[in-house]
Amino acid sequence: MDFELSDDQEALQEVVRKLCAGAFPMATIRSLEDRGGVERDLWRRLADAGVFSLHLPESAGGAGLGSCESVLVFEELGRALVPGPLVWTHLAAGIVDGAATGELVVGGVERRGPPGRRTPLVVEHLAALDRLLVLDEAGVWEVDSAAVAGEPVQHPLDPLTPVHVAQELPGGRQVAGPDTAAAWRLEGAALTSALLVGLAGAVVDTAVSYAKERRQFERPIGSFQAVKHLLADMLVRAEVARAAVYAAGAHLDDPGIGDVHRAIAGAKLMAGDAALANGKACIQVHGGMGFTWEVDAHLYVKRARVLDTIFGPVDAQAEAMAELI
Amino acid sequence: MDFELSDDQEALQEVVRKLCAGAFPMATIRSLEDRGGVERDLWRRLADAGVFSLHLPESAGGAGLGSCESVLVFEELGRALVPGPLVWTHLAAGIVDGAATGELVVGGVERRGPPGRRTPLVVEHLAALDRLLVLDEAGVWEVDSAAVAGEPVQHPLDPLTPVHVAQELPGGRQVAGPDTAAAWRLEGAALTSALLVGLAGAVVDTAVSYAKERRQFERPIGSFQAVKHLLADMLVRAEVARAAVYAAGAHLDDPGIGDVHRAIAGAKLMAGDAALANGKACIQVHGGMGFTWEVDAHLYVKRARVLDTIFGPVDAQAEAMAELI
Amino acid sequence: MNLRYSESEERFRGELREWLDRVLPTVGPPPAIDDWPGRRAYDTAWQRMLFEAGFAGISWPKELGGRGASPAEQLVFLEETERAHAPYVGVNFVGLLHAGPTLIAEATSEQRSRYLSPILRGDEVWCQGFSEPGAGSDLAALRTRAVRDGDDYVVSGQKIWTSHAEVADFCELLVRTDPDAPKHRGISWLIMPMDSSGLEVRPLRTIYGSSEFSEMFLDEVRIPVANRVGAENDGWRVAMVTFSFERGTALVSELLQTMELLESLVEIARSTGTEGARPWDDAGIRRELGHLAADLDALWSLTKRNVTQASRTGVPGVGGSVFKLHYSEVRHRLGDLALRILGRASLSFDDVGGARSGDQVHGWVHAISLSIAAGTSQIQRNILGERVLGLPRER
Amino acid sequence: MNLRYSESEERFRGELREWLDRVLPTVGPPPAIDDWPGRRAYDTAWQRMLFEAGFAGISWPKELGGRGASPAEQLVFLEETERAHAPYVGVNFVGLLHAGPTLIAEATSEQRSRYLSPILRGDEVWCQGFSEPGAGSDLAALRTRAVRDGDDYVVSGQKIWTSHAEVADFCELLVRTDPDAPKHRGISWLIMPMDSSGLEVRPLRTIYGSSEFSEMFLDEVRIPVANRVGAENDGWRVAMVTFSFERGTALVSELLQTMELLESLVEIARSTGTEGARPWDDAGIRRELGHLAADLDALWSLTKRNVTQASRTGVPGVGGSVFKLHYSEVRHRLGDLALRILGRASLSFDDVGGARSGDQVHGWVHAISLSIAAGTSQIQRNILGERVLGLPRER
Repeated sequence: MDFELSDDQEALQEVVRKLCAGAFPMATIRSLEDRGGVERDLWRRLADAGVFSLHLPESAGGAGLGSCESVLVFEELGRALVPGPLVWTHLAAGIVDGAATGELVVGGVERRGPPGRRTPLVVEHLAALDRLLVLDEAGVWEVDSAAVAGEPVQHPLDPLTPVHVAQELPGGRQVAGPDTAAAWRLEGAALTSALLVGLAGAVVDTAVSYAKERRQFERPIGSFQAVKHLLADMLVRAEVARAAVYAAGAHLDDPGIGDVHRAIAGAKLMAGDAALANGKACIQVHGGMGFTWEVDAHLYVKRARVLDTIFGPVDAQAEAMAELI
Repeated sequence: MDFELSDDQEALQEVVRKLCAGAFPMATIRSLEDRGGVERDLWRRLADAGVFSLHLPESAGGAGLGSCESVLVFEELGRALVPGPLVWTHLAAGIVDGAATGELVVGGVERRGPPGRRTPLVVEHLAALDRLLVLDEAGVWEVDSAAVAGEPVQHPLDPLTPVHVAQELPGGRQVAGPDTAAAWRLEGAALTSALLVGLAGAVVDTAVSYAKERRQFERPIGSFQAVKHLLADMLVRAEVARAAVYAAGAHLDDPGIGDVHRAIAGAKLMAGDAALANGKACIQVHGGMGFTWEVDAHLYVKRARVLDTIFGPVDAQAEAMAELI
Repeated sequence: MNLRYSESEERFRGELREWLDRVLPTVGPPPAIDDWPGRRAYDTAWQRMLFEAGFAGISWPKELGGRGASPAEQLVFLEETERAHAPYVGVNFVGLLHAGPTLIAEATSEQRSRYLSPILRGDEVWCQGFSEPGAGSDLAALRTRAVRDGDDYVVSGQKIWTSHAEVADFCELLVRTDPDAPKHRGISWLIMPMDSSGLEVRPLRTIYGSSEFSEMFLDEVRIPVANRVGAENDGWRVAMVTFSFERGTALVSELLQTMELLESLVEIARSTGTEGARPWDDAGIRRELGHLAADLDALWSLTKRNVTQASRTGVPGVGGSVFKLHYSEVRHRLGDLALRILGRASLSFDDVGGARSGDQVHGWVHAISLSIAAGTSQIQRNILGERVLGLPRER
Repeated sequence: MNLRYSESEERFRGELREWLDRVLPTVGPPPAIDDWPGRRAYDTAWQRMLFEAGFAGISWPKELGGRGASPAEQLVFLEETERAHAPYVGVNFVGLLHAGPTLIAEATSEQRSRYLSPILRGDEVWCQGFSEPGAGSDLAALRTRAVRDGDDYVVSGQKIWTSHAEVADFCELLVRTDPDAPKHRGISWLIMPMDSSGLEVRPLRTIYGSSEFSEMFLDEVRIPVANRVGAENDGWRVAMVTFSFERGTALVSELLQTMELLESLVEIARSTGTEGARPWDDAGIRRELGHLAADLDALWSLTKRNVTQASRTGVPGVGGSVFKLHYSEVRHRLGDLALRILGRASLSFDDVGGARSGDQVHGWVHAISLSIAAGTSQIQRNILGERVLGLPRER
């Protein structure tokens, strides 16, 4: 039992952190607001760094890594606020040609309930997609994203996550069965929880820096207990959630150590809670400045809301946990 | 519209406050711990002051007052931590001879569910009672309290509220029908919410006094934001809940001003929340001393828990509110 | 302790309701949220209608053109206009509810007769220039400098969070006139014409993505000394008149809207999802909705207590901080619950799938501003702790 | 990043499990909670059994009679003893987990050879004399005075929150040896025999209604200078060795009990109430239970991270404060939920109606102590804010 990063894992984390710092500095992220969040050159840089092919065997051009590693990678992507259908393209690698290499941008959506009784589907990044995957009880379906009759939303919650609303989807080609769908739900939830915990940690850093610099009443605001304790609570949420998310990765790699469903439901729940609460707290620490578009604080909490709705929100995961006690 | 105490109401409040200070100083309350919480002489002093006959017409020896007034009186009783089946005896006045005058100590219990499917009943103060009233869907029943086969609980949660557990109750005499039962549920909830809001306010005072006196790190602990803000939140809870409780009294007196069911459900909910949260916060402010039996802080939160279970706990009231939106 | 409105209060209600029933059908739909000239025209036209019917400045004294209504009647006014979905105070907010009351309390009779009537008539619009980028919670640390030069002050600095600046005629401006005095003692309160040269207004985009507020950049703006309200360096006290009001009852009409927002959310919870799996079928969700209703009802009762206390004492009490703290917290809970109920529909500020989801998403963002604007929740807790509970100040 | 125990760790588990299976049937039921001599006898007998089987002091170095187990093996030990419902460390807590480790780190070899072995064998019981009525969160403000007189210190003062004092042989005592030095610099760490004259122990009743703790009144108690551990006036540093441990892993075995408490609550939620109206039929209650399970699982994972970090660096990290803050909050939520589920059965510390409700009510009270004892949640947040996040101290 050694539940910390190995040297290799630390090196991987460092590589991804550098990739994000180089390809996705905050100025670049902000510039993507007006470009739909996804930019093909940058997407290919992610692919070239191996972000989408982490799990593929080396013989298929991948890195042959496990979920502990993919969780670490996605944590860094979340921390850097990298937008786009990262999780879906990663899941698609090995099933949809061109996903792993970044030639295609592959998005996805979960479909619930019986045909005819479904509520409208909200599809992210539709305009930027080459393929849309649909996950339902029966399996995974590949849909021509250009054929989707979706209404673009004029004002998406997250400026980096444009969405369309589609009443129905065109029939697609089945690319995987229910077992894969079930496995994707687990892995999708684990990777999304990693993005969320990355966000939750990023805002601790952001808020702490601000609290050290910003002065009010002739003191840095971080010296006030009210602010200090807000920040301490943020740290606690991020650290506790990170432990849960890393454990989810470890369970995916080695199901013998415990109940993988429980580990992942717990991770998604804890990471969602942490990212949502920390995102709000980060704005609160920034005071009025946090309410301006120009300051980045709002982007984190908005992304956290988006990610919470993917692969099971907090409420659904809590219900799932209850059944597993 | 004039939603503050009238001169008469202020005078009444003052009278009850003095009664409590005289008959129920904290030393007396503490001395009742080993005497089952109810002491007949003190009970009669409450009756003599008119506490149980507030609503009775003056011709029947009562004060002919409304619910605005009884809410004020019960708030003071709650603030002073006066133990015993105050609400039940007050409800019983006019129906059970001797209740209004304090000759009898009348308790009560709510019975839910169909016969044979009922869970054990927890009865408060059984040993001190002369009569036990049972409230159910069909009405109000009077039971000879001496005939109740109840097991005394060795360690009650609230040392001032001894309880017995009874599997079933002896058949009783019906003393009122379903309409009275329904009215009692409303008035019982309103008066209990008044006791709760009294508690919620009392612990603000207690905690604030302590925070001004107690020094740590060469400063009164109340000068630390962490403590100060805890106390401010306590004040907010008490003030908001008080407004709801007074409104419940006003609605009972004048149903024309709005939905009395909603006003009372809201009051019981807000007062329960405030008393429970403030009770815990009061102990937290006292630190280790708050965890000692000797310091009074624990008595408030324990009483709050007892009162929350009477006439609909917070959860049930929230459900009731939802149906009334 | 009486929640029943008096006969005269009910008479006022009847009169107002009748008028609203008559005129509202003649009022068109509001302009788009970013159509500032349109909004000015719409809001001031409504103000003119109120004025002509005798409902303008209902809390203002009669001798200054107001209605001199009691606080209870002001509540009735808010209840009725909200119930009838009348236009909001909109761009007239600062004039009617901030600057106007300050002028009434502190201005010279010349100043009053120049400025008050145009506010009531909807002829002139005001904005507020208090906050600065470096002076948020610590407002008294403001650094916009005013240097006396003959009959003018020459003012340079930067202001933020100015609402309606694009369409305002005047600005209530706080400036530092004595940089050497302790920070609360060197401030003055000025009336700045918005067409002054040296003044630049830039829209400030908020996290909604829209520009409800502006920044103002002042570069040697000349403001006549005659435009000062109150004594030189006494502006902090003058401003506090407005402030206790802001913390007092400014959120009341919002509270009524929040009750509607909750009802709308209940409707969404009842009508979305599939049968047996609607959010409303979930006891936990129902309880959270019920809990929020209880909180809002309690805040409405608290408002009536605050109003009664204000009537009796003549000044708004500390109830304002109590209200604001709890109201902010309730709005956070409501916003979070709404987004959980909406699920994927929460990814859009626009309505999705026929449900009125957009209001809920906007409401979620609004909650974030509530615990910050007009004194953060942290500042409000300090106020309650120190001024009400008498706890010692920090060293 | 590996949650699988190594072969040697699993071998240790197997060995321990086999031994527990063999000996536990021979261990009788624990004595009543207020039977102190009985509890001492029971707990020390169990300690003796552990010692003879080679499981005593599993974290202590081998050369001092311990097992020298790795932190991971310590976790395995806690997992297995908890799973098997073995007796708790009980009255041996201070000796094994506080005083012992301090002596190992700071004592002279004479002191070690005198005191360590009897702790491991269950021959001698220790208690802790740190807190004072006036020195709670601000422990360094302690005022119990020790005045040097020849080869003795003469000690007078008052201590509080001493557990097991009635049955202890020695006390790890913090005293002030230099009243003129800054408060952290004038403290010394002494070994006080509990049969010293001038020492009076009085039971301290807690809000459970029972007396888990005592107060100690010291009136010119003579303690040999030879009983001092570490240098004179260096006792604060000596005590901190113990403290970081207390915040580090002392709550771990509790966490495992809390998981059982949650399972027991789920059982109550499933079995009480009437069909279709059981607490478990309520989606909101189910979610709250599920949420708590996620929190506890996460804390267990956090523990493994903390343990790994401690193994790698040799000292417990800040994970202890993170753990304690979140664990306290979770226990508050669990306690409140439990009492809501119990309803009227929550009015009793004893079981009601056949359900194991008493544990839940005790758990609710226990939560109240968790956010206070061993550093209030407020103090923990200061520690995290200043030592981990590097925020400036208050002035």
